[in-house]
Amino acid sequence: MKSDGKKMKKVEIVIEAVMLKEVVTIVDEAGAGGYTILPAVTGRGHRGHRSGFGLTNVFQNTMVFTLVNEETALKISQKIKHLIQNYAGVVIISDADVVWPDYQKDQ
Amino acid sequence: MKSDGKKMKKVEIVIEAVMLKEVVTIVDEAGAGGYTILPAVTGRGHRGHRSGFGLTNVFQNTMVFTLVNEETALKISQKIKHLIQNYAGVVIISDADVVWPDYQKDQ
Amino acid sequence: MKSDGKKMKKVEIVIEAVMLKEVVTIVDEAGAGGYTILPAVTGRGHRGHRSGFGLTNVFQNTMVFTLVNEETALKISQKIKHLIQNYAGVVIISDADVVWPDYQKDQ
Amino acid sequence: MDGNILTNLLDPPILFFFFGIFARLIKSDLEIPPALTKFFSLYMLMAIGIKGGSSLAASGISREAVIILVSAMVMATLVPIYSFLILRIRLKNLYDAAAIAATYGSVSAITFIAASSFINKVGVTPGGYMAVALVVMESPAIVMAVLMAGMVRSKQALTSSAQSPNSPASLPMKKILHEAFTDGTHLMLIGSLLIGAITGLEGKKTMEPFTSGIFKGMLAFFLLEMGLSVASRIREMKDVGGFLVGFGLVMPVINASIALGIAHFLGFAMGDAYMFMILVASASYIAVPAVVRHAIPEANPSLYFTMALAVTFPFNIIFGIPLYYKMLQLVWGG
Amino acid sequence: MDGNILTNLLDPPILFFFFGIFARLIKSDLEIPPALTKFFSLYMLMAIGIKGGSSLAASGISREAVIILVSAMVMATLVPIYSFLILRIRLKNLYDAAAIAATYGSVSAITFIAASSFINKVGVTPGGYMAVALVVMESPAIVMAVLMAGMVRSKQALTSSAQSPNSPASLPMKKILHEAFTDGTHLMLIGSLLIGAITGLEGKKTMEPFTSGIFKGMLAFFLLEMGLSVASRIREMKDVGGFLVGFGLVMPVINASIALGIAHFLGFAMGDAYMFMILVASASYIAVPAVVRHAIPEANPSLYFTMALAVTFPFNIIFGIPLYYKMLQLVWGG
Amino acid sequence: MDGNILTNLLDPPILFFFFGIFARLIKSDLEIPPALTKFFSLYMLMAIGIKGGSSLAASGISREAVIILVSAMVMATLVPIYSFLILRIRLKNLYDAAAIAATYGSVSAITFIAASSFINKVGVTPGGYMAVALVVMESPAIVMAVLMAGMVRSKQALTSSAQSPNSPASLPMKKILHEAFTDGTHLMLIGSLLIGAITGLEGKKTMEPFTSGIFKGMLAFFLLEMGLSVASRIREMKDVGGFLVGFGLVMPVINASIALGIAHFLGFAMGDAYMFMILVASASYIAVPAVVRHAIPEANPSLYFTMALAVTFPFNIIFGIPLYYKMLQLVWGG
Ligand SMILES: Nc1ncnc2c1ncn2[C@@H]1O[C@H](COP(=O)(O)O)[C@@H](O)[C@H]1O
Ligand SMILES: Nc1ncnc2c1ncn2[C@@H]1O[C@H](COP(=O)(O)O)[C@@H](O)[C@H]1O
Ligand SMILES: Nc1ncnc2c1ncn2[C@@H]1O[C@H](COP(=O)(O)O)[C@@H](O)[C@H]1O
Ligand code: NA
Ligand code: NA
Ligand code: NA
Repeated sequence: MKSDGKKMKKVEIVIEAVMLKEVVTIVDEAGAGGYTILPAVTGRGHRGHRSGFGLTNVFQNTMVFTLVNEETALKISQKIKHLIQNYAGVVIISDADVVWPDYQKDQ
Repeated sequence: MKSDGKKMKKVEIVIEAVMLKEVVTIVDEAGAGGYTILPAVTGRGHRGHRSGFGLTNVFQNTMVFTLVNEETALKISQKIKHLIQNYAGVVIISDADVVWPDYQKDQ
Repeated sequence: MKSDGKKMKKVEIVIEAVMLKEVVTIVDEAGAGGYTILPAVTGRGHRGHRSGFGLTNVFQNTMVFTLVNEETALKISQKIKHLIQNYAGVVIISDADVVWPDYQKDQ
Repeated sequence: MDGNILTNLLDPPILFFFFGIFARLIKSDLEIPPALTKFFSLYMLMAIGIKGGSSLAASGISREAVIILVSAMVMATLVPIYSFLILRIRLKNLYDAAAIAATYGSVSAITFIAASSFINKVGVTPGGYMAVALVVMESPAIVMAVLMAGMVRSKQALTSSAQSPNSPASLPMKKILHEAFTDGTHLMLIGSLLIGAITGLEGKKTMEPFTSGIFKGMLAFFLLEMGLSVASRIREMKDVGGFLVGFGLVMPVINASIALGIAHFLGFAMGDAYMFMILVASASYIAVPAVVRHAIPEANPSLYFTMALAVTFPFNIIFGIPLYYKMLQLVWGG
Repeated sequence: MDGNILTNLLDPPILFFFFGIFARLIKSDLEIPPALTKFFSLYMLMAIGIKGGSSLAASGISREAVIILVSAMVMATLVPIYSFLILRIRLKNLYDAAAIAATYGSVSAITFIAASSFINKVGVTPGGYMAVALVVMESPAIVMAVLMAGMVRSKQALTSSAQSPNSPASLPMKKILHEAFTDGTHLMLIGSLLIGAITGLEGKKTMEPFTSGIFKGMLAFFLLEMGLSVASRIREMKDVGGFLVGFGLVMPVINASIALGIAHFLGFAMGDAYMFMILVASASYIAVPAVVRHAIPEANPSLYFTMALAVTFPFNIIFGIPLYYKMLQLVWGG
Repeated sequence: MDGNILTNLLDPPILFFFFGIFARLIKSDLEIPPALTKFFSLYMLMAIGIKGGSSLAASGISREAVIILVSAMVMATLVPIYSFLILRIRLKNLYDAAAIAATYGSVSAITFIAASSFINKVGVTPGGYMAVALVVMESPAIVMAVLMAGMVRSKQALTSSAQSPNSPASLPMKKILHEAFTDGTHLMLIGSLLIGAITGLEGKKTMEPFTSGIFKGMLAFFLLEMGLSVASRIREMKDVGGFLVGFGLVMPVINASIALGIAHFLGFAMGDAYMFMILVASASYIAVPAVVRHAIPEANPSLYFTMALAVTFPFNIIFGIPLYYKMLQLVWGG
């Protein structure tokens, strides 16, 4: 594609809401330039139905995605993989052309 | 990519909120291992503006995605295609590397 | 893939909430057949933390995606690129197989 | 106080309705978060239910009440039938006709509230069982509409030589009845009515600062949202078209007149007759569309929802409420 | 009025709890937006806090109150220990045992509210410091459970020859204490108590139309949501299994009995003794699960949350509240 | 009661503000769902509007009121001008100077509420038209700021030899005026004022359990959220820097002093003079940032929003409210 897009990886993480802080820390420490959070998602996986309700956030999911280079994607996905041994979650990695504002590309 | 990601399909479904149950049933019956729901999205398509508001959910959209193998993706998209002849919606299929916790991969 | 999916581009736009109207106008004017809005997302980028809170939407993000052909994707991403010189945001372009209902394909 | 048009309109909640319309028309970004609208509507139903239920407990179900409730169910069955017959004269899509018929056969709780407030100001008190009438009028209209849509569907299957492979599987009636009955708003009203009836006057007193004290304020917020929604729907009005807008304005008056005739013939008390007219004249934009969208997918919700919300509801609030009272006075010779 | 089972049950908010259960069981789509549930729960805590704090300011902290608060903390420490010992008899996953122990050592604010309303109707008034007891009983239970889970973890590390690479890093106790103390709901109660204590009777009066007037209505909505949640959890009941359901039904009675013994031995006033029983008998489904999910990730939240919410809470509301009163009367010879 | 600093601070809602700050500083996860914050803020505006409007209907617009309203508009125009001139001494980004000038020229409804409550306790009653002053002071400040930003923009276009291709198209003034006027919160206040004025004392009475009864409780929740937000913004304080923090602390006092001079010169009544000082001294963190973000995209919202919310608002609540009263007493010789 002839866009000025930069080829990057989009790492999407579904994680239980109580672990959001930890996920953000992992993303930050891996050196990602940013992230976007979709605060309240629900779902089902091998741990059964997780539908966030108002009484507790123990059964609520959150989604985070970050646009990073391949190496960082790998670093993040490995750390999250460790985390989701004990907490509900999944990591999805895909290709993305990212268009940044000018100053961003200069960096 | 040298991640331990498993090559899968991400099937995203935008559907009017009243049909969420039916979509989940289709996904479940196709044998998907799980799904994630983004409860309230709004939008525009050929049926005009659909902005969910509080009085009724008749004009509200929901989004569901499920990570499945190619065959299951095909099965789901065909069933949803049938559904969206009469209800607002669209199906988006893309490639995704999915990182599961260990026990999941053993299955 | 042997689906009846049509090869399209998925253009995802994260933008500060106050500029949602402008983004929708750009998408519409570029000739997109529709779009979907995820109303309230939060995040961090080079402009720092943007966590939407109730007092003001000045620090809230919104996400919009539209399924379009490559040419339209380019048109949209260039206009949004201009917009995000002054407003918080980012554009993500990826490949997508889109399954429409029958009448849509006839068009 | 005499029941002229201003008696009703100069109430803060009603004025917030107009304010909402105005705000949206001038493209203000004013909006009520959907979660709150949900809360306000559940609150309204709780308040009507507890009030109605407790006064029901006080009065018991009289023979009079039974006659009214039966009449209510009969009208909720008849209105969809003759509405459908009228609508099919001009509408090509008969599914739309069936869906619209359902909304007009059913009722609007907010119109009921506004009319109760009006009739109380005028000094007439309807019986507590009118809240029960509100409940029993919802489902029959849906059932009738679904039956009619089913007839349309089988006829079309016969005439079209090649059966369309994409025709929606029609939902079994059992599932539709289940949905109509378990619809959240419908159930909230039934539950609150029962709880009001069980706990009686003491229950009502316990709940009063919540269900009565702050009622007007909550109603003001809800009507503000309704005003915003009505104005949002105004751009759909061109899809609705002249015939249907006309239907949405004339039908309530016809329905109210028929209801008035029945009420007079059966000798209802004046307050009951008024509320009966209101119920028959109002159209549903909350519970019915939610069920009908499922049950009659071939119908366009922009038509039936917009007509009930943006045409008939404002008409009833502004003109219907005082008009039906004038009609009642004429007949009752008040 | 005498404190029989109906005294408690025939209150509109409690009936809305049952209505919520019913609605979910018949698969109604009735639901309360999460944002509102959050509001209702913060509201409840504000109301308890301001009421408790202001009556504390009026009475001061007496020697009696100190004895009760110390007893409360002791029980919040002991209950997790003996609960863990009982649970390990049958549970293979000892982390589950620790997590369940934490919820039963801690308390339920809504059970506290329902019991306060019951005991006031019966004509007995507990002291304002009981709201402080509600506060101080939360953290000790969490600390005990985390200590026990830590012991299980080190033992397993020893026995398993090859250390699992995926074992979660156990959180440092300091971080857990921080989380327990700064948990939003916990803090809201503490903050409101303090504000109630600082502003005293005048503060209470200022806030009264909000914190008392509309209280029953807000409680009704909250209990409606709780009913819906309880019924949603019923399908998890088969995972919970007979032993744990039994634990959830019997343990409250054992806990209440022990609390009764202590209260009698130490000579508590009757109202205080009752609320002490209630606190010890209740289990936490809001604050504790949120902290324990973090601190003991190896435990399955479906077990501990479901037991506290869907077994013990309804048991206490329906049977516990009048039962503990009967027990109290037997001992007090009332 | 004498108007010392504690008169104001020992009110439960104000204490919830401090509690919110504390909760966020110790990193509690306590939070108010955004949908509710939206509700609380619309509620506040409805309550001020109806109260102000109905007392306006009772008193009519006197010659005195007109003088005050004109003074209010003049000050809302002048404050941005001299604020800009002061700010440009040290700020390199003149767009930031313009945006900050707009927030200080405009007003804060919550400061207005807190000050009304204080002045009523002290026994002085301002006129109902002060709520109108609150309305008319919002837009002039925005207009001035946009004009100044436009001047900066044209100057920069001239000086920079190569025009940047990415310079934002400046919005036409008509669009900005539309946005300023139709801003949801602004319009809610205007609408409520009008509805209050139309329905008068009867309307006010109808709405009172909602708009007055539960007012303090709703305010407590809103101030709790404001406390949380203020503390969230404290980490941005280093971006704001010493000069701007100083501006945010000193400017309100200067503005209040000038307002006091004008009020004295024009012979305002004492209560009106006080509220005039408050309006001029307060800065907007809700309506103005929403419009200015659009209209002056080159300015950094972290600066102007943080200063108005996290510096000037707390200063006014803690020190300003009693201080301006002392200043008033000095001049009035009370
Ligand atoms: N196959 C899948 N497709 C989409 N989302 C999934 C899938 N599996 C799991 N999830 C999401 O990840 C969450 C946690 O999964 P689990 O830990 O397997 O229970 C679920 O609640 C879903 O939101
Ligand atoms: N081209 C598109 N891009 C993104 N979302 C779309 C598109 N077309 C439709 N949608 C979404 O699908 C919903 C239903 O579409 P439709 O049935 O075409 O009205 C819309 O309300 C949008 O949320
Ligand atoms: N690397 C990234 N990955 C994901 N989202 C991002 C990234 N960078 C920026 N964003 C999103 O875009 C918004 C605006 O970014 P910015 O203009 O860089 O502050 C942020 O608040 C995030 O929601
Ligand atoms: Na009707
Ligand atoms: Na306990
Ligand atoms: Na000002």
